[in-house]
Amino acid sequence: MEVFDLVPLIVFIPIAGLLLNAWIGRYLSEKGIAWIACGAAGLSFLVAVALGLGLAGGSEGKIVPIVDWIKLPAVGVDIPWAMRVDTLSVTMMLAVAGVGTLIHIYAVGYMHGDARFGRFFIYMNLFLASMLLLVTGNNFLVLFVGWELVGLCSFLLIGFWLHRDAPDPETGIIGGIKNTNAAKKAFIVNRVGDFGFILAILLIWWTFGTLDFGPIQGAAHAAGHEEVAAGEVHEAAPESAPGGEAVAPVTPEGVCQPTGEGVFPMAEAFMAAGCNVKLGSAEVPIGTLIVVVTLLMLVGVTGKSAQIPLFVWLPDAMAGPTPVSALIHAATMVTAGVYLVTRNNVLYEAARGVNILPFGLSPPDIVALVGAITAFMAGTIAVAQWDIKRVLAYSTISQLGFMVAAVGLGGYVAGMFHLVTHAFFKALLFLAAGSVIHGVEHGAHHAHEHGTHEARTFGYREGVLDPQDMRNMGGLRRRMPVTFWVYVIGALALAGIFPFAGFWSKDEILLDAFLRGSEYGDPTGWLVLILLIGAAAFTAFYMGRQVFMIFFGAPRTQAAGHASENPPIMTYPLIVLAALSTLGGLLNVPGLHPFGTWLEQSVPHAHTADFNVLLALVALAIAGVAVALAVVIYYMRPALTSDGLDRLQRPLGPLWTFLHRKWLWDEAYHNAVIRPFNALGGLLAHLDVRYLRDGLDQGLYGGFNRIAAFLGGDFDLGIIDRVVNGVGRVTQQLAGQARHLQTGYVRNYALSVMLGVLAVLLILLLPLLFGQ
Amino acid sequence: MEPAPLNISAYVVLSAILFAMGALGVLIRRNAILVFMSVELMLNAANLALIAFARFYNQMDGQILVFFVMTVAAAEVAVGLALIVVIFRTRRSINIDELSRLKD
Amino acid sequence: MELPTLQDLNLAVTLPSMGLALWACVVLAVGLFLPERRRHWNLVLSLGGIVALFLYNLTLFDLPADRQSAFLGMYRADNFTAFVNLIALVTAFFGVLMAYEYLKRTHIDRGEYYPLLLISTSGAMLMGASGDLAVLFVALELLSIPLYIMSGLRRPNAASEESALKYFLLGAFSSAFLVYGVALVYGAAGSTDLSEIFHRVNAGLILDQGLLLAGAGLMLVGLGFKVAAVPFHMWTPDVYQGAPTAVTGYMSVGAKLGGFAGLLRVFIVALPAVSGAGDATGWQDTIALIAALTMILGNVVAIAQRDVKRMLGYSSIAHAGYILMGAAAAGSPDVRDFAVSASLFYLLAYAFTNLGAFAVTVAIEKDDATNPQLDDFNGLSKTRPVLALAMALFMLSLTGIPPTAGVVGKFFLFQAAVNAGMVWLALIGVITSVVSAFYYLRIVVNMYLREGPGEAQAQRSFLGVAVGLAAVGTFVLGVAPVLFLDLAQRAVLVALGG
Amino acid sequence: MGLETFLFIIVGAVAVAAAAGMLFSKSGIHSALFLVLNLACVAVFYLMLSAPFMAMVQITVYAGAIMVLFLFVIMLLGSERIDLGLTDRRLGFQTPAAFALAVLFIVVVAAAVLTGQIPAPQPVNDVQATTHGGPGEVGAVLYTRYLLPFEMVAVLLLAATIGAVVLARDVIPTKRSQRAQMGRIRELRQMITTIETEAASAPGADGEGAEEEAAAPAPAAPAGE
Repeated sequence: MEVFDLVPLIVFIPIAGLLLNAWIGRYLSEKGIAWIACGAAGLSFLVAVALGLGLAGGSEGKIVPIVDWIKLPAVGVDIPWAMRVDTLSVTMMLAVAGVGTLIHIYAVGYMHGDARFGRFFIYMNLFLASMLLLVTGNNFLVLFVGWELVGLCSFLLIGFWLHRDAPDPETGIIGGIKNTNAAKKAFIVNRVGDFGFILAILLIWWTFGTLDFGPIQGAAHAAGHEEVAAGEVHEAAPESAPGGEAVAPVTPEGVCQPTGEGVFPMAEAFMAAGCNVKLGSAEVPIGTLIVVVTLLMLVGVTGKSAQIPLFVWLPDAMAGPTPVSALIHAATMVTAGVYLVTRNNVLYEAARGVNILPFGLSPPDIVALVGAITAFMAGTIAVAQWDIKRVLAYSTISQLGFMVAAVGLGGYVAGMFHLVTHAFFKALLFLAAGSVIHGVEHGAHHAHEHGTHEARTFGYREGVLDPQDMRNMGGLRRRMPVTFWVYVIGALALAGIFPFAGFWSKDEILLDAFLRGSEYGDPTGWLVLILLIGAAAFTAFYMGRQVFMIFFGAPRTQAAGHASENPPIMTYPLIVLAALSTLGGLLNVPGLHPFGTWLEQSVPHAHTADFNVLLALVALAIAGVAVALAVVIYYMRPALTSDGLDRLQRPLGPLWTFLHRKWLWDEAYHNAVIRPFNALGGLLAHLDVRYLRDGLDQGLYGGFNRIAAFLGGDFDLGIIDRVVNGVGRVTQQLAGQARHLQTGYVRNYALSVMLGVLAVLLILLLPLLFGQ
Repeated sequence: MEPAPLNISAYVVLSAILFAMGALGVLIRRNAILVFMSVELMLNAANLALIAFARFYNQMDGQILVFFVMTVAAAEVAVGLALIVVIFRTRRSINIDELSRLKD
Repeated sequence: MELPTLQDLNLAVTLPSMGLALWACVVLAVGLFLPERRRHWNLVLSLGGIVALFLYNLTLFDLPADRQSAFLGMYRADNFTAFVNLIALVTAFFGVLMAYEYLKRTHIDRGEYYPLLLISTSGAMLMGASGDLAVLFVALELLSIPLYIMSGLRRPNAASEESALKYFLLGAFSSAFLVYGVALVYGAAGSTDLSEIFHRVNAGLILDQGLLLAGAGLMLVGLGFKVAAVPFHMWTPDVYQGAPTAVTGYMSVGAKLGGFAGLLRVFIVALPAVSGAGDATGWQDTIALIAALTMILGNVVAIAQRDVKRMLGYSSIAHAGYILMGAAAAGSPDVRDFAVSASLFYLLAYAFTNLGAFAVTVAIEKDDATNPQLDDFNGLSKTRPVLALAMALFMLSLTGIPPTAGVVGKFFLFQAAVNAGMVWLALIGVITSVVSAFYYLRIVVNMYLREGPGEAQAQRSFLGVAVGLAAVGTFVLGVAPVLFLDLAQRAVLVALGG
Repeated sequence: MGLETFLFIIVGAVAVAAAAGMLFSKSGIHSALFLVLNLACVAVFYLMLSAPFMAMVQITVYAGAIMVLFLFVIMLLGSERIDLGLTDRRLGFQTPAAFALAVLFIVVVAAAVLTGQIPAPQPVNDVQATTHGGPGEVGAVLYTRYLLPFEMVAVLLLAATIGAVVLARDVIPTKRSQRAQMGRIRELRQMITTIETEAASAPGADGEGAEEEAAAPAPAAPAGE
């Protein structure tokens, strides 16, 4: 038995953990539950380590079949559930299970005393299992199952604190964004993305007749290919050429013909042959089809990895408990999109050569641009936020943009490298932020017990204390030293300061952009490079701002003044993550590039560029300047002006508002979606529909009036919330109108049947009667 | 019998007319019993078509089908009239337009 | 005159459906003499019969060709029949299990309920097995008439009575169209035997193409009414709302199953030649259009519902649309096998899921004759976590989210549509199933993210068993569909020579 | 014009007129009688189409038994004056639409039938004329080839009988529902006694009257709405 046969355990152990907790959890103490959950996470990490060691020995991996999932030999459907062990999936497993384990441990402390402690860990284990299912799947459908399941867990965990919608009556603490709304929004926005992904899967199935990725590629790829070709699988195929060739991928008419090897090898073969794909009665060139597939996949990526234009759910998702933000919405789930593109590198590279889109863009270029623009935009927005977790959320979006841009540029190694280091330092930052919030809440309770009502009135907003608002903090350096230090390390890593992990990975991405521009002469490369350098500068600046605002200066509230350090179970994982964030750069240290070599086994288009000292120095210098600016603005003087404004708020004026209001995305949605609808509603409302009164009653009139009244309301707060809810509401209104047809009268129903009868008869008979 | 029997189409068209009249009755009458009677008219029209085709093919199959349709109609009548009686007891009316509590 | 011998009749293979009808008589006879405190024997006898026939039915897959016909070709005992029987018996099992305590609770504990349900089930099974239009028609009535009665059982509840009369009048109206359609098809083809029709149509021996198409269209109306396809769907929400919940649950699957079994039987076995796949017009485009309308209307209007039973009514309309998509795809000769097995598999998945959802609804329903509303689910995850979890599973399955039965079934149906070249239809399917997330999710949100009393009626063991079994079924079909796919793919309809 | 054609036109006209009479007469009784006339006309067609046995069945079973049942129910309910009561405005377009659809239906089906050029049927020979469609032949086919639907129809009639009994029978209170009812009555009594004791000045006769009223509807409506 090979070590790779252990791979099913990596999914089944967390499932066993959650079943155990679901079953006997209610009889156990918090400690018992915690042991089971963390034990399960830790064990699956050990399995991942074992797999990693097996691969490090030079083997190229294995596909481990689990069960015949969907099999219909008669019609040629065979979708097994098999797990794929190669360097790419093992990288993801190590990151997911490793970071996941640390966050589990941290959560034991963070969730201490929560009424639904057990439930929380059941969800967490479920998430771990689903995410591991996603990364181990050897075909698109299994991947999709995992993809949906992680979305579901995310939904459950965002809404976990549903009772936090209202301020705590005693201390006036509020829980931030409305949890249930945030959960719904995340779910619905993700469905939009999934929709693209489903279509991509259907198209793939249709073209290739299979959903399997194909044999493990890498060093042994060519040999394996021949083996399949000479094997008994395709003996019976009539098109077999005499020369021992495999089934020709193309029929004499130039139509692509699936050979049953797996999607990626077939895609390469088809592209090489330049054949056409039969879609119903039409024939489409394979290149066009791959472009469409990759673009549809990009829709899925923008949903899951929070890119423009579907990023809007992620900031609100911060309503969930902080360990969830760390695990799901920073370190693992949101990187699934990056993984998806990397996994499909063959398709994306194939699409790169097809020039059918305007401006000579190819799908990977679009991926890169989406990523780069997202990175830049989110970086600027983060500068003008008050909520500690919101800053980190936008920072996450920005960093995901870096990764997406990297994979779009073909820098798969750089993207994955940044994915791993980002998992370390972003998990660290979130957990440390959670530690800060916990400390401030604790301080608020403390102040409430000892001082009269001061804690209530001392919050930034009258009467309520938002423990996540950075304006309520300050001076925490002394009260929470461990948290302070790890936060600083995380911030340095994120800002890309030498020698922390972020420096190395970000530098590789910039290098890829640079090379794309200079060597391939691709203008996209230059554009991306400029955007990313800008984003990196903003990153350094807002992290500096955040650190100074939270930890330096004088405490701005009683709560901050009474904050205290958290127990070791929360701080130890932080220390481990801090260590990883410091040393993570060694993974792909220039000169050796161990990570690049490792990934090349499973990612055919992986490559690692050589370290460019000049570029690194430029990037470092820019980051340094940004940090220095932050020092000048937020450290030399108190971080807030005397009337509680940000130091930049007055000088920047409208620009600040622009940034604070997220580049007016809300307003854009308002103008692009809601306003036209509104106008249409008004127009229709003014039409005289009296002649319909008997039939549709006040249907149209009242309905559109109601829509108009709803849409004409106040849009100042949470407009995107309303867009999401609004689209739902509009559908609801439509539904409300449609049901006016349901009058309850038998005769009406019979009339509908009769109408149907005639419609059916006419459709069937008209061509016959008039056709001749 | 006559040397040149009537073309079968005539019977079928007549049955279509009767059928449509039955359907019309279902759509315009408000008395549940009459609605039901109109359904009987529709079945009856279908039977006429069946018998006509059975004559055309000189077969028994069509006639047997008529037999089944009649039996089924009898079963429907038993249930339908029982339902109507029950409704009448509760509501003192069999106007189907008053039976519109169930709607959105 | 030769009399048929027992061997010709081949009674043994008809046992699942005809035996069930006979067993209904036994249950009825016994039930007449049961004192009130022995009423549970109704349940025991019915379940016993269902389980025994279910096991027997498993032996009826892959019969040798000479045993696949019974009653002189009137009854077809192929794998399609066996698979339909399988689904029908599952449905009846849940229908009985779900009803027992509900009937007691609502004081309509009539012994007659059980035989009526069994007879109705046998009707559904016979629709799938029919080899002749006469059998199809009688089986349709056998399925429907007990349902009319069952809907009106809750006397003197005005809603129940109204739903029964509405269902009855419209049902009779639409079956008149079916009869007229049968007459026209008979007139065109000169036979009511399905394979005979097939042969005559293929050989060009029909009287008139127009008659045949008109007949096919009218039969489509009659069957479309049974499966609640737009625009023949309007009875559905009203009847679902008014009928006793246990009956609604049974009806939502039983009637649909019968309708689809009959639809596939007629259109695939007898009339594949006029499907119009390719360029001619035929029933394929018509069914595809109906499927599209059905999916859109069902899913959109369901959003506006507050009454759970009404919502599930519209949801059932929507699901009829999905299955119709399979039926439409089956019009293309080269995807016929795949489409038929996809439709059957979806029906099975839908049976487990929807019956489960209704079982939970029965558990939620209060004793005061008010219908359960969406808000009655608030906070259910606190008070009844297992029940809430099961309901969440059913809702996910109906939405089509892995790992549940629904997603596998939908995948096949979309695939079938795409293979048949109807990409637009598959697109509508995908979009509407995204839309459906709105209303299914609302129940999950209410259960998990809203505070509320969320009471279920006291612990009711039989209902619990039903919910549990349905949940297991939904889950198993989702994660290990292989077990049933094998059966479904063998249940392919072939027009047998005869 | 042959005899058959002549008969067809005459009887057909009567049949259509009878159907129209059924549709538009104000009295339920008249409608039912018109329908009987229509059925009889169709029975004549059956005879012309050499289906004598079915013609007899049509008269005895359909026109005889089933329509009598209809008449009986109409009279039982005293609803021979029909179509009274309110009609919603929203049903205003129903009638014109129904007429249009009915006409369209006739046109479409007639077009389908008439474009097909159905040949005239073979004339029946003398042997067929005496046996075809007779009871013997019907029975022979019914009990051999059509045995299965025949059995099914038997079950169907059983189900319909059960249904008629279940639906039309007065609701017989079960012990359980009786108990619930008794509980409710007891509560009412309790209330009444409390009211009585509280309103000491009032005479007891009122209370007794209320008690009787409360108990009276008990057996008829146990479940309530």
